[in-house]
Amino acid sequence: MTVIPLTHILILSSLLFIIGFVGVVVRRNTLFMLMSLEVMLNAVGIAFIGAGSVWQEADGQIMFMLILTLAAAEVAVGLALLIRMQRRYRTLDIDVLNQMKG
Amino acid sequence: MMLTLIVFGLLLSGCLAWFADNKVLLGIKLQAKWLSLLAVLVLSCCFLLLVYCSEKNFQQLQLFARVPWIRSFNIDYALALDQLSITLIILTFFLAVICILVSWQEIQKKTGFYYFNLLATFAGILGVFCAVDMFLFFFFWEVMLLPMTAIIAVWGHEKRYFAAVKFFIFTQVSSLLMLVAIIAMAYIHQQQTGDLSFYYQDWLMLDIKLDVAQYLMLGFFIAFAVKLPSVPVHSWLPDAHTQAPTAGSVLLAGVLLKTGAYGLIRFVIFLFPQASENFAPIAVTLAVISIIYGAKMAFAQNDFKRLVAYSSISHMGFVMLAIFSFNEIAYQGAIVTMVAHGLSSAALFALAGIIYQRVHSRNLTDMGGFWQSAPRMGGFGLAFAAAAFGLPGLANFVGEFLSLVGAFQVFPIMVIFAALGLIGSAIYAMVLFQNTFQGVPSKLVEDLSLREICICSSLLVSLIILGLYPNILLRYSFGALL
Amino acid sequence: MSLLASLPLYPLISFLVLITFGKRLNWAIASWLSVGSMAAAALCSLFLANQLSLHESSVITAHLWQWFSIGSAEVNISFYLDALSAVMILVVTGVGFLIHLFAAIYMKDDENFSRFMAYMNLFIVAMLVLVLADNLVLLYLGWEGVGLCSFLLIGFWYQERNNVLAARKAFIVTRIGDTAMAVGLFLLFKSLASLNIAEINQLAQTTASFTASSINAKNSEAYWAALLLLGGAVGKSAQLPLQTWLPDAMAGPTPVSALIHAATMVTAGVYLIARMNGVFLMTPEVMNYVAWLGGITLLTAGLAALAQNDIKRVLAYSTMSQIGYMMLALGAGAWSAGVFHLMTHAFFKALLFLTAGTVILALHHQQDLYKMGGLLKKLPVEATLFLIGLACLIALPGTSGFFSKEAIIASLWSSPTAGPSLWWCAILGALLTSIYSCRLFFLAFLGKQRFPKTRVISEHLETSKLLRGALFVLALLSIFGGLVTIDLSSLFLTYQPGIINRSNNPSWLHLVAIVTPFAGILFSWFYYKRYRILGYKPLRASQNPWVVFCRHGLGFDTLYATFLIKPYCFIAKLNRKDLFDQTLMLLAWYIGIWRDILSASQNGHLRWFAAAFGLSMVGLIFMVIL
Amino acid sequence: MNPVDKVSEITLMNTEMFIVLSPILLLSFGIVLSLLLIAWQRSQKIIALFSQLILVFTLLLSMHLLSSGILSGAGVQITPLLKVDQFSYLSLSLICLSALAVISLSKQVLKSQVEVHDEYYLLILLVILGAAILVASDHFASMFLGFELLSISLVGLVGYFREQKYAVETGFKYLILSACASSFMLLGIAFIYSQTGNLSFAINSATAPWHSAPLQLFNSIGVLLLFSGIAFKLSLAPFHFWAPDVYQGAPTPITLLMATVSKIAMFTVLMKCCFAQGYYQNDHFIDVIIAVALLSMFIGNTLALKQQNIKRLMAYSSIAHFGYLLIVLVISAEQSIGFAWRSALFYLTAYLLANVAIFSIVITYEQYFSQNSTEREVCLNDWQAMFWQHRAQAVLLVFSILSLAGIPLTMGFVGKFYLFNQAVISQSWWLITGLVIGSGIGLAYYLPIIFTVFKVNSSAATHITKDNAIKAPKIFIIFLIIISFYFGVFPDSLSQYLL
Amino acid sequence: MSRFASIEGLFYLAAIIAIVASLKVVTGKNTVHALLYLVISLLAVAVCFYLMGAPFAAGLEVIVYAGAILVLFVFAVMMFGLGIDEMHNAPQSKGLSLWAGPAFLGSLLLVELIFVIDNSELALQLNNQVVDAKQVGILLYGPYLLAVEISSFLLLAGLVAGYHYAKPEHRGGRL
Repeated sequence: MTVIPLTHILILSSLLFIIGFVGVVVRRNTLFMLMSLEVMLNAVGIAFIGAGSVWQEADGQIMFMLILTLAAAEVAVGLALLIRMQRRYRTLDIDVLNQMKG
Repeated sequence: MMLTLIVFGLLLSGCLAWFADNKVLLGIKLQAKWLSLLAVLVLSCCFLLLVYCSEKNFQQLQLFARVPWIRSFNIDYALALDQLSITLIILTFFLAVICILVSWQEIQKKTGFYYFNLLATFAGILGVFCAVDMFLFFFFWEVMLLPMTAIIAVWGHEKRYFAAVKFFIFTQVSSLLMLVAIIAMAYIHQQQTGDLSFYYQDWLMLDIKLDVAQYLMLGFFIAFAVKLPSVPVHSWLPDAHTQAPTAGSVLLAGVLLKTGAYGLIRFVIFLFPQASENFAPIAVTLAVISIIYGAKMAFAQNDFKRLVAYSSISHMGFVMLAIFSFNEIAYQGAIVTMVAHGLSSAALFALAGIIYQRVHSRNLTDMGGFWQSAPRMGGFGLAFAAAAFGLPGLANFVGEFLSLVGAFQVFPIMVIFAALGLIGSAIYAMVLFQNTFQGVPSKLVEDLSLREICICSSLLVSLIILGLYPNILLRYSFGALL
Repeated sequence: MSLLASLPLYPLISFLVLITFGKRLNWAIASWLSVGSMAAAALCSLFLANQLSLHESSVITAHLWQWFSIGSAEVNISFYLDALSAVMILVVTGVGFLIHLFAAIYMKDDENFSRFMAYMNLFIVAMLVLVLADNLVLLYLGWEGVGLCSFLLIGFWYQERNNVLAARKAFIVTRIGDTAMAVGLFLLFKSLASLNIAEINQLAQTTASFTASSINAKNSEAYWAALLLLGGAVGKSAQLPLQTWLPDAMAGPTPVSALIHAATMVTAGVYLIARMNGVFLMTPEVMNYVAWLGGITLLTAGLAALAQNDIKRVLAYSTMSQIGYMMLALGAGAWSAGVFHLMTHAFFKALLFLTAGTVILALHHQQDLYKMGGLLKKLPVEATLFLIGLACLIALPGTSGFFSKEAIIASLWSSPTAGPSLWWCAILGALLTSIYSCRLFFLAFLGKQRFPKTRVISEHLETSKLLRGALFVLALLSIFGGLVTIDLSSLFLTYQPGIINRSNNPSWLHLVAIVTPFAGILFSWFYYKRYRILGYKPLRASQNPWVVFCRHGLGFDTLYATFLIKPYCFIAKLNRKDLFDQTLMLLAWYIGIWRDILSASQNGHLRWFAAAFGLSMVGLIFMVIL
Repeated sequence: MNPVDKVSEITLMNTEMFIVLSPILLLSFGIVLSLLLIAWQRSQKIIALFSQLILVFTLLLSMHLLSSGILSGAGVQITPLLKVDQFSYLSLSLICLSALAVISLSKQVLKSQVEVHDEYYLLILLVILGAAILVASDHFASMFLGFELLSISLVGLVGYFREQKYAVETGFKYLILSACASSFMLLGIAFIYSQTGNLSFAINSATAPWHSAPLQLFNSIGVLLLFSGIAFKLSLAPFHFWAPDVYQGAPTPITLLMATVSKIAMFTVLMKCCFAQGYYQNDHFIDVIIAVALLSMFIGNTLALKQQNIKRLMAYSSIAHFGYLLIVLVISAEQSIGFAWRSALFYLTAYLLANVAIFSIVITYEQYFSQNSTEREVCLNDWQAMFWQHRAQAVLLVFSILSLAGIPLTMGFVGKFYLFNQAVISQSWWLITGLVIGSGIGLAYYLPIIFTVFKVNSSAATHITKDNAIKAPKIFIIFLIIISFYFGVFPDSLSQYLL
Repeated sequence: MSRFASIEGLFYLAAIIAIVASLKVVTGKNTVHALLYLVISLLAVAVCFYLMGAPFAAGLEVIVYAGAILVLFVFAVMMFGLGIDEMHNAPQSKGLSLWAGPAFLGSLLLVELIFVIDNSELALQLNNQVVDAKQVGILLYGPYLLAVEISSFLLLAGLVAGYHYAKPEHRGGRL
């Protein structure tokens, strides 16, 4: 009997999503970018769970689990890349990585 | 079958010329130029035989081959001939010989590939003139561009890449519009009869609503107007002509532009009679602008070939004027002008090539007084300039006269403006001739060699024959238009 | 092949042989060939003329082949000989023969002699086709052909820039007239559905719609057709306003000036109008214009001739003026008189030019009148011949010019399309003619010798009997040509409303006409007296604006240069890069700009890429919301 | 973790489904086996051979299924997640083909690296598996998983040569941006789900949300977000920014993999999704498609102008090509879906062949450079006078470029012809205009490539003479030439399989 | 009603905590602090999940997300000393100017999304029925069986790719 409307959940999700997205755009530290990506994925999870609850289906939660999987895989690769970057460039500043252009 | 063999025979002999160039066979060193000359001569004989031996009446289109090609679109491989196409094909063969002769000395590098391209272009042009399936037509229409572009881009002059790209883009973009119109026609056919069809004869039966027809007609018209070329989409031509090697210019002016006129007659006028009649005032205005503008621009040029290129624009304006006047006299005029211009501009370009070989310049200011050392060249130059300004007795006059007389019945005011082009043509022809051959002799140039005399005199003789006895042409191209 | 058809063939063969073998032929062969062919043609045309007079229908035709057909109308290569064309072929071949003969000797030393003779022959071919054509298209062929030959011959000495320019000018200016004529042809075909000359003249009378007009007479098709044909005639015959090319055309060798720019080609306009009399008769307005055109031209040309320094230019202006007389006659409906004057003019003007040519040659290409003088003693024969020619020009009684000119003047007063004012014009013109002729003679032949004494008169001219012979024959023709009255009146249709009624003419008219030349001579005798005695300097140095104005052909050249040629060249040069091309290339440039902008956006910054992703989302969502 | 486990759930899937699914099962089985193989013996040759073998079998299997007729009609639904129809397996065959090409091209490239490359082939197989799942998916969940499988494996591949200059940069760019894109896509799916309560593609179109106006907007935004994720993968403008950099930085065979496998799979799934969900009835979506298509045509072609780096140029050209291809999504009625599929598949085939050809030539040049220890990228100028030195190779190149430019005699033209047909049927004049103008601009960079190849006087810094050039497999080249020419002139021989 | 009100209140509270914590993550200077904020955010979201009737998801969020993935982060940061960087080397990010553009862009996107969500008249509301672990399990190992299999491959891909990047530069081995 909760009366939380779906719109509010979606707005919450959008809000978190945008925060994450802005983080990706703004932060030059690659680690923070990865974290912001986590925030984004998490926000999407909220939307899925909310929608799943509305429809009284488990699909939303399953999607959330799949997103979780993705997050895990992505973080694994991301951190590995991060380490390589640290070794190679001695910095995590993403703006160093702009040798290709045009 | 025979026709197919001729079209593809050209292509194959091109390949042969390419691969056999500089190879030794039976102790004879094969040369691409000899091979291709031979091929063109043999195939043109074949073609003439084919036409003369067939019992068909070429007043109407006579089908020579029709086999299914792309079934998923109901596209056929269909070739047909009528008098219009026969006329133009003969012109093509004639100019093919000229082109090969013109390139005899000029092309020294990569000869094999050059002659391959030359013959491939001719094969494409031949295909354009006989295809009656519209997809096939478009196919050939594009295919002839490729080797032509290669000729410009590989053997051209200093700004050849720019010119080649410009040439290709202009034609390609406009012909894509035509492709859209072609496809739309096919679907209209499907709507009306239930089958998709790209077959020209089927389309003639269609009853298209005028408002739709107008757009479709425009699609075709733009493609052909670019090829013709008509102001304001002419600007590829001067560049392409200027940069192309001599044979390329001869080919472009002599035959390639005619495909535009051919398309206007065969497709625009015949498929959309009503729509094109409604469109005629605009087309005629464009034609008149082309005539005057081309003449004016030709006068302003310093570059020999550029001047001739602009004169082509002016001349093809007459063709368009005639085509859109919708009467028989004008049509005859259009056909004669097409052939005549094919010969005369080819002649002038050949002359430009001959001069270029001697002075290594196309700039008129570098020329002058050549008559002193090369009177024969001067004589031919005079004759060809005279053809360009429409001296009676040469073929151009008959064409222009008939075009104008015909058009005058319909658009008197426009013709009066078009007649200004006659004055303009006199001006540029005089500038061309006098700057080259008269004045203080700047350099001594070698007079024409035997081969060059052959080229020039064969062109001149055909110009004179057509000028004094145009019936040779009119008799055969007459029925195609009625 | 009939004799008629073969007439142009002789010079054509000669032309082909000469042009093909060119310099390989020596002088003797080349001149024998060309002059011989001309002789053959002349004999042939004499024979034809004779035959014609015996012929009952008074027309001989020769059909060669069908050229092409315009709709139902056929355009044939066929020749048509009637009295008018007979006169013309006689003049063309006869005078042509004599001039060829003269030229063969005159041009002997030129290295391109055979080419010269070839052109001359080609000219004769074209001229014969012109006069013999049975339809207007064939006539046009000849018409353009003579134009081309004229161009070639003016620019024969092509290494001098002035000659080249003169040739170009001649060609283009006449081309303007030709174009008008071509449009006239279109119009005639549209309204009469025929291009055959005889048929047109017939149909013009009978086709109602041709002359009828919804608004007024000035809008009828006949009016415009006649006007356009007149345009062609004006261009070719160097009448106002297209006369400017003729004086410059004197840059060509003197035989050319004699043959083309005096005797034959320039009179083609007159021939055209006479030929198309059926059309012109339908439009009195145009007849009136023709007359006025002739009248004004003869006065302006006379004035210009007064101020010229170059002997050939004087003659050129005089030619213009004399053709003005012919036009006047045609405009007045006096067709025969016009054609008659055409013939006599051909004789005496050819004589004048050729004689002038010998004089010029004798003085080693000195054409300036002020550098001659006193030649009467040095070159007595030439002076006599020149005097004969001038007498004809002035129309002293008894000479051929007298008969023809009197015939013209007499027809003017009561002609419905001319009238007294034009009569006065003609008289004034006659006065001017006699004045400038006298001035010419005085300056060239009388007075002191003004050229270096040391200069030797060229010798080979003196010895050439053939050359003199040609001149003598021409002189004879000039004197007695007037006696061969030809009656062409049967040939021409007359203007219906007013049959020229000479009885209305005041009785003093004839007297005035006869006296005028003498008045002119007297006037000039006294007017130029001090110059004869004191020398030429004051006149030569005259910077009187009027004199300068006249010397420069009454400013027409300047006018055209300012208002036509310069703007055309300016526009052409301005737009050399092709406006349309530049517009289209602007598109390419624009895309290039876009490329640069977009390429800058590919800056390799990951964060920017992410931001761009967001930005695109914003944009697309915005698009959807809207 | 192994497909064999699924036997216990036999109620969920019957034998027919297993048969139908067999190519994908084979692929996944192959991956597991190759893991075992690596554990058994680390040998590059064996693993390469093995993965090729797997791909060949997958290819043959899917071909067999295609010809067996099981797939005809609506296709076979395998659990709610997957639905296999003939188009899926046609795409899969294309994918396998290009993967085979990638692997055979990789061998040379990998040879120059002194390291064992088991994971390379493993990752490629994973990419192919992801693509296979994409083309078979009938559900947002499977689509998402396929998408991610594809991207994560590709992230591993794009920076594969870790020591190379651009490796980390490329990897990061691809990782972060594709994660971003997938987040957006997921958000879109969440929106769609929250509104329809259905994650399957199949939808009752009568009650589709775009029939009620208030819901339409929200749904459209959901679809738009979903589309943006896919568009990112297809590198459609304005989501194209990553493409040139990643193309440039990735090892060339991987670039080819991205240009072909990933895009073909993504486009297939996009079409499946669009047609199943009936997005062509949604005006908002169509507007977006048209806008994106036009932008891609323009931006892709414009950016490619004057581009010297071949790989970047190919990236830009692929942007434009997928812009053209979007035309097939704009259909007017359900009846034309079949034709749309045919058009798309033909076009993709043409695109695939051209890309394989061009990249294989790029690789031969790269190999040449690395042999001469001048590590650098292939530029347009390096191809000067190629025609006069390596004729077959140059002919192939010219053919491929012409095919991309859509000139007759090549498959690209027929593909373009299909697209024009499609556009005319749906009467989308804007797209036609874009296509025409785009082709026009395209010529301005395609033609210079050809001219460079034909340039007579080579003034390039590198003169690759005949003897020291690497021998590109000549049979391969000639085969490609013949194939592309044959299909270009007789498209029927290909399109009859596309029915 | 009050109970519902409190649940509702709890939800909004948790939401606000999540938002604030996320903001701190994004704006944080210290890497470890930011990570901890991220944990807080995830925990708050887990509360939301629970309140939305998805206890299983809430558990997963805590265990897997906060527990496993975040620990991976912390591990990497600590192990490889990745945290130093931001504090020392990147002072520029303090500047407002750097934030202004992206923040504006983000707010624009947000406004649009909220506008769309608001205007869509989604009359849907959550209900209190809990979708429990059993339901999830049945679905997961029923229709979504293949998804599970595929996600295993996804993890494998992540593993291989991660391994490849992270493994030390190593030469040798048989080709």
